[in-house]
Amino acid sequence: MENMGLGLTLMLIGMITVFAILLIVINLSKVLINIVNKVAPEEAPKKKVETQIPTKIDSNIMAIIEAAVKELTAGKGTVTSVEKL
Amino acid sequence: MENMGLGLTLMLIGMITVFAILLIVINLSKVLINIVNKVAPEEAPKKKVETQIPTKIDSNIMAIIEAAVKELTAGKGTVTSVEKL
Amino acid sequence: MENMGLGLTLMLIGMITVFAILLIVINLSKVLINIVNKVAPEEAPKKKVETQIPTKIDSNIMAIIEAAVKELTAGKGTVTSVEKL
Amino acid sequence: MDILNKLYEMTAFAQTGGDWTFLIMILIAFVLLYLGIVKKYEPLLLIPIGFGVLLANFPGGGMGVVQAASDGTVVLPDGSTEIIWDMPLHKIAHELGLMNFIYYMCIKTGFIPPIIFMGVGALTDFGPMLRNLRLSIFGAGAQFGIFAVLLSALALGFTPQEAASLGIIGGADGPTAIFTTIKLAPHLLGPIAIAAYSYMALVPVIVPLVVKLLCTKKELMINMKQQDKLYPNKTEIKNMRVLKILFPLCVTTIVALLVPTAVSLVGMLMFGNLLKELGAMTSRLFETASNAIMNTATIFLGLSVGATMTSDAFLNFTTIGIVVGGFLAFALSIGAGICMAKIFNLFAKKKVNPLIGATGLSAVPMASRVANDIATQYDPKNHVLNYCMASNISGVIGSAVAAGVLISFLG
Amino acid sequence: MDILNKLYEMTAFAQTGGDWTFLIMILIAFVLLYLGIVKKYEPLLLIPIGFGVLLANFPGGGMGVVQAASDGTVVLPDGSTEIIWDMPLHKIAHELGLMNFIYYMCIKTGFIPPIIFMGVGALTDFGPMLRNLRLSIFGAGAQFGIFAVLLSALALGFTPQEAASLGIIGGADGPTAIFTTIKLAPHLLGPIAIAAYSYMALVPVIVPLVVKLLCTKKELMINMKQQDKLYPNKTEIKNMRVLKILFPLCVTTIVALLVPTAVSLVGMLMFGNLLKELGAMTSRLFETASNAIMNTATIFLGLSVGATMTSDAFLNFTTIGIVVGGFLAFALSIGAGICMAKIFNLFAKKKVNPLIGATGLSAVPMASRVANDIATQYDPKNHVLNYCMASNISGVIGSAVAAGVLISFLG
Amino acid sequence: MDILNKLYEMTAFAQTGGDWTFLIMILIAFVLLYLGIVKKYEPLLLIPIGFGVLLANFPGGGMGVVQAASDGTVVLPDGSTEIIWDMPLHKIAHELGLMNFIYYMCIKTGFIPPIIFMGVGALTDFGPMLRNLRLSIFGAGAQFGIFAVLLSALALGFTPQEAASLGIIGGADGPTAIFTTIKLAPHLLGPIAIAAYSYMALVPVIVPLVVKLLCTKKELMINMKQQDKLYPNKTEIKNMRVLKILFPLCVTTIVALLVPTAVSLVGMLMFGNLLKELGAMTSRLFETASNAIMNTATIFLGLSVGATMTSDAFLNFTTIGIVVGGFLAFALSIGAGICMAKIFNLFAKKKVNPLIGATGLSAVPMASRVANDIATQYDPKNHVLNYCMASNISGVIGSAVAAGVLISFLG
Ligand code: NA
Ligand code: NA
Ligand code: NA
Repeated sequence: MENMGLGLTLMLIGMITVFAILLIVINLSKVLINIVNKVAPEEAPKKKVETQIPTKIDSNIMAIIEAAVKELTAGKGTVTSVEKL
Repeated sequence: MENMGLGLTLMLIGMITVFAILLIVINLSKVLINIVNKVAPEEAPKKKVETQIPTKIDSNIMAIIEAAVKELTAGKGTVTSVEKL
Repeated sequence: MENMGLGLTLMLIGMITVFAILLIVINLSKVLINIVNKVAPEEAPKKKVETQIPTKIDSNIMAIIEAAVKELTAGKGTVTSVEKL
Repeated sequence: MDILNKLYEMTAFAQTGGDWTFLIMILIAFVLLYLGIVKKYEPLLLIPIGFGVLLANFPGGGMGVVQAASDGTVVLPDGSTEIIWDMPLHKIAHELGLMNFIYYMCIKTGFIPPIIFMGVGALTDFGPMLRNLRLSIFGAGAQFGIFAVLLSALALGFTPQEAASLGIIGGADGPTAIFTTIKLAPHLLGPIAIAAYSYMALVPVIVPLVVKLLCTKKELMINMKQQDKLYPNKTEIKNMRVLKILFPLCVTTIVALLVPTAVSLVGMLMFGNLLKELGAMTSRLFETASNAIMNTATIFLGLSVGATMTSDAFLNFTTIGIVVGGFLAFALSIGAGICMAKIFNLFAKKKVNPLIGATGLSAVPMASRVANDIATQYDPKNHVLNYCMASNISGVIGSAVAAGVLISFLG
Repeated sequence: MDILNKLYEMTAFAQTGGDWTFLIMILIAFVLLYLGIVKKYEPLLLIPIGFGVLLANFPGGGMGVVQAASDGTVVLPDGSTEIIWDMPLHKIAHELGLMNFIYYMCIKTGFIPPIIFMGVGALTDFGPMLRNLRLSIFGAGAQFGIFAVLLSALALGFTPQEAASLGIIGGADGPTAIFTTIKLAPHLLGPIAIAAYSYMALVPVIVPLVVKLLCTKKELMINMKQQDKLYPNKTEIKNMRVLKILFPLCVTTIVALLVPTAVSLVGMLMFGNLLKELGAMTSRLFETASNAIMNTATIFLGLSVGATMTSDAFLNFTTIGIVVGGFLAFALSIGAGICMAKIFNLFAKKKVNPLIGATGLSAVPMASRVANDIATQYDPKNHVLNYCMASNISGVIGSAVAAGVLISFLG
Repeated sequence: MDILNKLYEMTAFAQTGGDWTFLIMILIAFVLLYLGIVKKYEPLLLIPIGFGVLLANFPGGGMGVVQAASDGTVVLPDGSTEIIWDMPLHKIAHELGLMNFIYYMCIKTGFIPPIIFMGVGALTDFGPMLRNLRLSIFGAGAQFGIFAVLLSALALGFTPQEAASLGIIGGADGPTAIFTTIKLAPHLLGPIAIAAYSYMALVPVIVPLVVKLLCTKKELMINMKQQDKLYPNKTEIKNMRVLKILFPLCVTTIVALLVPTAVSLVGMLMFGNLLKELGAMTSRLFETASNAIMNTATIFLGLSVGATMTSDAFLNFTTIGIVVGGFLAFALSIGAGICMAKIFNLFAKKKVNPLIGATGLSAVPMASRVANDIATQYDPKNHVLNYCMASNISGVIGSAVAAGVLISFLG
C-alpha cells in the first residue's frame, strides 16, 4: 500500500505541475501578445521567398514542370504562353 | 570431397525449396484471386487522395507551381485561369 | 617557444602545400581542357532525361501537378489542353 | 528422407520448440493490419506496427526484439548470456539481427520519439491556441486520466514504473507514451504503443461515448462564437507572425526551467515548430524535418515497436491490464476535461462548451473534429472546431509535462 | 631540406611502405567509373562503388575498410590489435575512420540491404506476375546457376561459405548478393558486389549470347498473346487493388514460415510493396521509403562496398574466381530457365516462349526489356515484355529464398 | 510542504548546485537565436546551434554534451566515471541522454562534416573556376590567416592542437572548421563552430572593412572584363559538360595523393559534385544528397554543436581567445588575398582586381556577392562576381587542404 502513497503524491504533483505550467504558458503568452502589439504592431509585408540556392532549385522545379507537361501530353506538347496578370 | 556432398545437398534442398515456395505462392495467389473475386468482385470507386495534413502539403504544392511559373516567365507572368472541363 | 618553431614549420608547409595543390589543380585543369577540346570538341546533344523508373516518377509528377491545379482552382478546374509548339 | 528432414529443419515449424503461440501472434498481426488497412485506424502507425509484429513472430526468423532483463542481461540465440550495455550496436546486429539493431539504436536510446515530436511540431499550428488562450487550460484538466489510472494500476499490483507507463496512454499522444515507456518500463513498449495508437484511432468512438454520458443537450449547444460576442476578448493579436516565433522559444524555456526532464520532448516539439514558423529562412530544414526525417522515424518506430511484441512479451495478463487500463485512462481524461468545463461554467459568466474540455486530452486534430461533429449535430451552426483546437493542442504540452513529472520521480 | 622531407612524409607516396599496388586499385576505380559513367552500366551503383574504391586506396587516407579476421581481430593503424565486436561504433570511427564507421554500422550489420529491398518493393509492381501466375514458376528454374556455381566453386577449393556467396551472384539481384555475402563471407564483399552489379549491367550482352546458343528461331517466335487466345486463362482478376494488398502479406507469411532466414529480405521487400499498394493511406511512407531512404542507403552502400576493395582484398586469385564464377552463374541461370521452358513445352499444349525462362534470373526490369528486343527482332509484333516480367519478378523472390536456404545451412 | 518541496526538487533551479551560470548560457542562446532570426546571420546553422545551446543548459535536462577528458574518461550523472571508448552508443544514450547520443554518433565520429561537404559539393558549380583558372590561385593566398593565427595562438599559450583549430576559422568554411576541431580539439567545438559561422555571416561587414583599409579606389576599379579583352584567354572550353565530370575525379586524385588526410573532406565534396554533374544518370542520388541528407545532417550538427556549449565549456578565457582569434584569422585571410593580388599586379601585365584576392578565403558565395557590391559602388558597370567566384570556390579546396596538413601533423 506504500505505493498508493507514492501514487497519490504523483497525482498531486503531476496535476499541480501541469496546471501550473499551462497557466504560466497562458499568462506568458498574454504578456507576449501585449509586448508584440506594442513593439511590432504591424506585420511586415511578406518578403518574397528567398531560397538559398535559387538557380539550382528553380531549374529543378522547371524540370519537374516540363517533365509533368511532357507526361500529360505524351511528349507532344509544351507550355506556349503564360499570360501576364 | 566431403564439401561436394554438402554442395549437392544444398543444390537439392535449395532448388526444391525455391520451386516449392514459388508453387505455393502461385497457387495461393490463385486461391486469393478466387476469394477476392467472390468477396469483393468490383473495385471500389477510387477515393480522393486524402493527405494527412492537407493544407500544409497543398500550400507547398501551390508554392512549387507558383515558383515554377515565375521561373518560366522570369517573374513576369502568373496563372490567369484554368478552365473547367 | 619550441611550439613557435612547430608553428612556423606548419605555416611554411601549409602554405607551400596549399599553393602547390592549387597550382597543380590549375595546370591539370588546363591540360584537361586541352585534352577534352581535342577528344570531345563538341558537346553531345543533350539526351532526354532518363529516369530509372519512369512510369513511377512520372505518375508522381502528374499527381503533384493535378493536385496543384485542383488546389489552385478549388477542385473546380482541370487542365484542358496544352498546345503544341 | 534425410533431405526431407533437412528441409523441415529449415522451416519455422521445426524451430518452435513445441511452442505454437507464434500462430496467435501472427493472427494478432493480421488483426492490427486489418484495423490499419480496412478500418483506417491511424494507418501510418498501425500498418508498420502490424507488419513488425508479423515479421517478429516466425521462429527462426530472428526478427523479434529481445528485451534485456532489468540487470541488462540478454540471452543470445546460442544460449549464452551477455550484458546488453556491453555489446556494441554492430554486435547486437550480428548476434540478434536487424530488428534488435534498429530497436536498440533508435528506440531504446529514446532517439526516435523526440525526432517524431520535432516533425509533429513542424506540422502544428499554435495559432488556434494563441487566439483562445483562456481555453488552453482545459489541456491541463484532461491529463487527470493519466494519474487516475496510475493509481488504479498501483492498486492492482503493477510496479510504479509500469503503472506510470500505463497511465500515460491517457495522454493520448503516441510519441509521449512511447518515450515514457522506454524510460520506465521498456518491456511493455509493444502493447502500450499499440493501445495508445489504437485508442487514438478510436477517438471517434470514445469521445461521443463519454460526452453523451456526462453532458446535457443544453451544455452541448453552448455557442462559443456567441459567447465571444457577449464577452469579447480584451487582447487582440496584431502581429501573429512574430508571436508564433516567440511562442516556441518561451514555452521551451518555461517548461525546461520547471520540468527539465520534459525538455527532450517539449524542446524538440518547439524546435520543429520554430523551423516552420520562420518560413523561408529555414524552409529547407522544415521540409526535411516534417517529411524525410519524420517518415523515416515513423517507419523504423512502427516496425521495431511491432517487433517487440513477441508471444512472451505480449501473451500475458499485463497486456489485458494495458488494454483495459488504457481505455480507462482515455475515458477518464475526457471525463475530467468535461467536468472541469462544467465546474468552470458554475463560476464564470462566459460559458464554455464542455466539448472543449473533452478535447483537452490531445489526439490532435481528430478529437477536435469529432467534437465539432457532435456540436453541429445539436446545432448545425455551432462550429466549435477552432475553440477545441486550443485545448487540443495545449493537451500535447500537458501530457509531455506529465511525462516529464513521471520520469523525474520514477526514472 | 627538412621542410621538403616533411612535405614528402605527408603524401600518400611516403606511406606506401614500398607497396605500390594502390596504383592498380586507382586504375580499377577509374575503370569502374568509366563503366558507370560512359558505358552507363548500373550507374546508380557502379559510380558510388567506383568512387569508394578511389577514396579507399590512397595510403594514409584511412578510407579503406579493414576487415576483421574470422576471430574478430582487427589491426589498428598503430599496429595494436582489437576485437571488432568489443569496439563501440564511435571507437571504430575514431581508430579506423569514416568509411569503417559507415561499413560497420550500415553494411556489416546487414542493415542496408533489407532497407534497399524495402525501396525496391516500393518500386515493384507485382501486377504482371499476378496476371501470368503460371509463368512465375520460371523464376524458380533460373536459380539453378546459383547452386551449380556453388558446386563448381567447392570443387575448386573455395570454402562452402565463399562458394555460396559466389554462387548467389547468379541470383542477379544486388541486395540479395550483398546480404548473403555479408552473412557468409564478408571478406569477399567488394568483388562480389561489383561482379553482381556489373553482370546485371551486362544483361543486354549475356542474355542474347545464351539465348542464341540454346534457342531456335521457331522457339523464339512463339507468340504468347496467340497462345493466350488459343488457351485462355480461366481466372480473371476482378479486383486488382485488393489482390495487390493481400499479395505481399501472404507471400511474407508463406516464405517466413518455410524459410525464416529469408524473412529480412522478403519481408522488407513486401513491406515496401505494401506501402505502395495502399496508396494515399501510406503515401507519405511510400514516398520516403522509395526516395530519401533508398537513395541514402544506395549512396552509403556504394561508397562503403567500394571501400572494401583495398589492394589486399582485391588483388588475388579469389577475385579472378569471382569474375569467372559470377559470369558462369549468370549464364547457367539463364540457360536453366531456357531449358526449363523447353522441357515445359514438351509436355504442355500451351507453349511458352523460352525467353520467359531466360528472364527468370531477375535483373528486373532490364532482362525483360532485352528479351522483348530479341523477340521483336524475329517478329516485330511479338511483344513478350509483360510475360517476361512475370518470371522476372518472381525471380527476385526466388533468389531471396535461395539466399535464405544458403544462410540457414551455412550461416 | 512536502509536496511543495518535491515540486521544487523537480525544477531546474533545484539542480543547479549553487551554480547559476546556466542563466548566462540561456542568454547567449537567445543572442544566437536573435542573430540567426532577426539579423539573418547564416540562419540555417545559427538557429539550430542557438536552440541547441538553449536545450543544453537547463540543469536536470540532461541535454548538454559531456566531453570526455583526453584519456577518454567521462563523469556520469551518478558520479561514477567510465571510459567513453568502452561505452556502446546506446549506453551513452542511456546514461547521458539524447544529445550525447547524437554528438558521439554523428559528430565525434567525424561523420557529419564530410556528409555536409557531399551536399555542398552537390550544390557547387565549378564552372566559374574552370573559366578563370588563373584567378583560382588566390584561393591559396587567402589561407594565410589560418597559419598566422595558429602562430599567434601558440604564442599566447594555446596547445598546437587548439591553435590549429582556432586558426582554421580563417578558412571561412564551416564543415572544414568543425571537422578539424573534432580531430584536434573537440573540447573547443562549440565556440569554434559558432565563431566560424558567425564570421561567415559577418562577411558583409568584415570584407568591406579590410578592403577599404588596404585598397585604393583605382585598384578597386580594375575592370576584369576589359582586362580579358586586352589579354584574351588562350584556351577556350569546348565541352564544359565532360570537363565538369573529369574535374572532381582529377582533383580528388591529386589532393588524395599529396594530402591523404584531406581526402574525407575533399573526396566527399567532389563525390557530391560528381553526382550533380552527371545529371539525369544520378539525379536520384544528387537530389537526396543535396536535400534530405544535407538538411538532416545540418539539423543534427546544429543542435549537437550547440549542445556542446555548456557553461563549463564556454564561459572561460579560451572562448574570448577564439572570438578574437577567429576575427583575426578572417581579417588576415582577406588581407593576405588582397596583398597577393597587389603583388601579382606588380609583375603581370594583365591586372587583377584585388577584390578577387579578398574572396579567396571562401565563404561561398557571400564573399563574392559582397565583393561585387563593392566593385559596383565605384563603377556600376564593373561586375566582378564571376571572377570572384573562381577564387572563392578554390578557397574551399584551399582550406580543406590546409585542414589536411594540420591534421597530418597534429592529429
Ligand atoms: Na495529451
Ligand atoms: Na533472381
Ligand atoms: Na577557405
